[in-house]
Amino acid sequence: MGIEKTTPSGQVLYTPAELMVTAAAREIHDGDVIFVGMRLPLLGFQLAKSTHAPNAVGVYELGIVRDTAAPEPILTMGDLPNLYRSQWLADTADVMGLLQQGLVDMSFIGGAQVDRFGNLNTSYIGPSGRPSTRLPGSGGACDLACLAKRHIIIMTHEKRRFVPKVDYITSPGYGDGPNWRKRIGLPRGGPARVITTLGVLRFDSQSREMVLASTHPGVSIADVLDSTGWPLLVASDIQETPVPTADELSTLRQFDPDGFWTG
Amino acid sequence: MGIEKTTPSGQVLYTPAELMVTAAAREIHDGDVIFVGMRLPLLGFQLAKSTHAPNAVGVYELGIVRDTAAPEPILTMGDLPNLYRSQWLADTADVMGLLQQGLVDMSFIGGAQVDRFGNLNTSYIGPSGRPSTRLPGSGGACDLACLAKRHIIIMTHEKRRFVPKVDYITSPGYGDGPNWRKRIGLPRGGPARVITTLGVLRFDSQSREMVLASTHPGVSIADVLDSTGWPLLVASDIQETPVPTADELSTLRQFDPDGFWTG
Amino acid sequence: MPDSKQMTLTAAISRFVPDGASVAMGLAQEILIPFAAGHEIIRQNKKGLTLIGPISDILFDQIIGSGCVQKICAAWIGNVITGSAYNFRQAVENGEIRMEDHSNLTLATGLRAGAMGIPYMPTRSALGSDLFESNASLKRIICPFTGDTLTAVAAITPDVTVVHVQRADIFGNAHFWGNLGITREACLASKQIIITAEEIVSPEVISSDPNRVFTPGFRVSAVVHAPWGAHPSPAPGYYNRDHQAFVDYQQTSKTAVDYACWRSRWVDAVHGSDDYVKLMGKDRTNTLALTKGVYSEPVNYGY
Amino acid sequence: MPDSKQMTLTAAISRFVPDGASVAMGLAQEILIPFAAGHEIIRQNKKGLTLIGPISDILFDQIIGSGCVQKICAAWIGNVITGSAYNFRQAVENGEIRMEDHSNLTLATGLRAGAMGIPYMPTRSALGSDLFESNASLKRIICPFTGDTLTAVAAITPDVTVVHVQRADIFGNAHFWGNLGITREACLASKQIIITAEEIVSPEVISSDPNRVFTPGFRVSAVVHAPWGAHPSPAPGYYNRDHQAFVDYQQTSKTAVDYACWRSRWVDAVHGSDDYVKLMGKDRTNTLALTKGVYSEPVNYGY
Repeated sequence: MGIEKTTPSGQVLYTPAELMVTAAAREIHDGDVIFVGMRLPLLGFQLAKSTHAPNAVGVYELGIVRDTAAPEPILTMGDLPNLYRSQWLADTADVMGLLQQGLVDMSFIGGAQVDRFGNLNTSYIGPSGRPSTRLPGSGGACDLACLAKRHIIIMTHEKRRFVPKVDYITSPGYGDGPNWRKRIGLPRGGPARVITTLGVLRFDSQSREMVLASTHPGVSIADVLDSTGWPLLVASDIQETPVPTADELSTLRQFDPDGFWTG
Repeated sequence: MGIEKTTPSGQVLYTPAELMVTAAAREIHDGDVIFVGMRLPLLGFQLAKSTHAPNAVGVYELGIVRDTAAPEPILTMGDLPNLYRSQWLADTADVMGLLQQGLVDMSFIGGAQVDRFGNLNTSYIGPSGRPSTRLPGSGGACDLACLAKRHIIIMTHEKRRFVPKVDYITSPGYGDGPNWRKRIGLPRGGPARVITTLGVLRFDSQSREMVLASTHPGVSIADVLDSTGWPLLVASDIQETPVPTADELSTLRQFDPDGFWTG
Repeated sequence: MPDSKQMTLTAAISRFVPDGASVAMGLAQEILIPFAAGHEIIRQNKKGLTLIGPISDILFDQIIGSGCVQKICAAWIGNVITGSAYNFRQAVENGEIRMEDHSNLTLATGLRAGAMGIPYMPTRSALGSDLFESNASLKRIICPFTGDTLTAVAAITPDVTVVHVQRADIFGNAHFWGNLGITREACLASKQIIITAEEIVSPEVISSDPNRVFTPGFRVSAVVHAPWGAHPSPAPGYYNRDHQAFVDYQQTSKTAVDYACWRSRWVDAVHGSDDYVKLMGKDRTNTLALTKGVYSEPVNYGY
Repeated sequence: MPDSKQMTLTAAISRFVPDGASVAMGLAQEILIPFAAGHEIIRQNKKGLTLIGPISDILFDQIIGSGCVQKICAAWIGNVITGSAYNFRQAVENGEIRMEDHSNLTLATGLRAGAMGIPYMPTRSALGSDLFESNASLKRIICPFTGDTLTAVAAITPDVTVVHVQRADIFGNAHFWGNLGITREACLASKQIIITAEEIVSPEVISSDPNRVFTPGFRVSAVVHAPWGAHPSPAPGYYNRDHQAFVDYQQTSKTAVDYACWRSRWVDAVHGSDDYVKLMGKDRTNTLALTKGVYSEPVNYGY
């Protein structure tokens, strides 16, 4: 099982991470206000800004708003090129205020465990009082999952990560299904997509359950089902994930020339 | 009735306002953090900084902290010399945070009406729904009266202003007497002095009622009682208010050379 | 490249300050009060406005005098160096405008709640005061952790905030220096933002110092070039406070006739900043000019 | 003239970070992390500390690894470009440290409440999450105005906040530029403040730009000259992020032996910034130097 990423002669066309970043970037619409998270989303925003979404605005939790791509490759959002000629350098509470008000169209978050309703765990495997594994924690992910108009989850697709029920909800998805977010007081939002190493999933508008929408080239539906810890729903119109264009790839590689994130 | 302010030959020694500002300045201890209000307090802080309290720190509600006197006379706290080389230019909420935390040793406020427990009205004469007179309102006065460790009231002493019960409490004093501040939830503070055109009053530590502590030169106790709308308590050790020294007067006049506030 | 947001003051007020709007102004208290924008509101004869601001230092009195206002949400309304403001007093005493009485801290708290996107924020101020009597957006609550009594202040979210600043680019990016008051909170809490500026500068000037930007440019609706647009209040870096104008206003606003005369001269006869500067006269502008300067030490934002 | 607050890093940590203190650090998230101060905490073998910060980017892991910590109040603890941090993981998994799990917004909200002097502040975040399970300073409440369910976050008031900045004077006045994170809130909320600075400058440099001051100098307890004091995190205006150092740390902190080796070389063997710079080596400092500069456009604070 694997993503087809080489030509018959063995030349690399794109890496799995490049496919994922490209899929994420395409979710950004021109003019969107995007809350940009750590790691792959940094690249997704740079890519979208430089291709189809030149008027997107990037908001970073450490207190940065940018309306241009950073002038040099960055590995973290605090790298100095990401501060250079930014639109605004401010308090975390200020940019979180934009988010909490409902001014952020979309955000990206990663996760260690996800369940069928898109609830994410990046805190504890096992009970929080005496966990078998302690993960780094929320960072801004809980806030983004609670308060953005929609959010996109980016994850490695493995059975131990795609579980029927997460051990700890760090970042709420749709909870236990329909109306849960409203019932517990969340003002808006919810996960819109899960972009994984195997495919792209969306959420059923009624049941709020995860649905496989596309598989990456070379990945079968059975591969995905085998890597998911519950009987995964499959869309009747399931497609193949569109591959990155040459233009997208060359742009992306300018932002990660050493392949730190996408190698 | 009046304050003795001329020599037998008619030369002005000091004005009533100069006596009041000097009395106010002397309440500032070296090293105090003072929340400086509009008008006379502006001068009181400048005077104290330049005489006995060189390490006092001034906090201004519009978002200024100064540890030096302004280099030129100022009429309002937003005059540009008051911003020049200040210690901090910030948000109102930031400096109000210092106040609310309990880091402000003293503040000064003015008033149109005061009652025997030091409650101040600067909002409405008559019912607030249909007042006979609308006054400017609280500004920061309510906050200073609620949240400074102690505050000092500066007022014209007239019977219509010193009333048994104020029509509207803009800035709480001791309410209806002992324990009232604690009962309604105020974390600290209360009025320490009332500096008027006729004398200086303090508050009894038990009953919290206003007590005449000193009369200005040339003012009799009877003058003060006649100008107060309730039977005013008089301290057994009542004194004469100390007059400004020549040094205080010459310093003060540098800060108000045209006598705008003190003429 | 985004579209320019620069427009005339007339267009900005016409488009973003509809009748009935809630308008936050004068947020840095005594500095950079947007008088030019306020006068345009008067000229356009807006109706039913709610004015929001900490202390208005005669601007609110001027707008009230022209019958544009139905409600005031403020801590202090008057003339800082002279005291009461007559149009305001009369309008309240005659029951023509409604009051929502704040202190500076309760107003800052309400706008900060709006800026943070939460429906209220607590404060320890106002307890024991009668502000609760003339302001329904204050309620007594109990702290869920300490059991302390607190004042809850409902979030304030203005329809539009008008800010006068020193310099802006045509895309809505701007620098503000001096005491901030509640400028940042009001802009963040507001649906629309109008910036009037002493100077319009290139985007590179603003982006050379993103820490001096007070609100993100993408949320700004209009940028207006308005030199002397804060007069008679002071503009750090540009001109001092014109104390005499505040003293004069007190004298020329005591009656309806006095006010009409003031308005006719200083508002109705003015069409644009050239008119206004001519009306001020060279002597006055020279007197207000800065004579002692200190420039900020530069900082490097390189990589 | 007030007294100088300048002292050695050893004196500042010894005097203002007692055993058992709650210490806020790394508040601007990925920039200006006070590594030099953190390493001095390790050298002084402090015990029972509570560390407060949004994301700690290996600093907390280093201090935990030396057994100084009993509790963590944070949103994310790890190595931003590599993931998990081993000392932290093991300490939690072994029950050696207690957690108070925040999100970035709940932490910012708690510190902002502390800065404002109120016992809590509400947020719309965290509802539906299990943060409530591992953080007793979060409670569900109902808005007294709207009836909405909200999260109340108890105020956080650190015993001491440690901030690394670009430049400070000896009296505690300092300039900070770059993204602020929750630096301002933590300083305002804190009982003591320790500033470590790339440069000690004359008071006139700082007072030339009071808007760039992030907390009032009168509340600062200690000022320390600590060039390269944020390395390997970036210092705007001074040096870039040393990515390799973060990657290397991940490799050299996987086991207790690895960590001891790292600590011996980078902490115990270092006495002062001269040692540290020598240890870094010329090649590394040259690589991190800024090559492209942009200086802030000056502003005039005259009158």
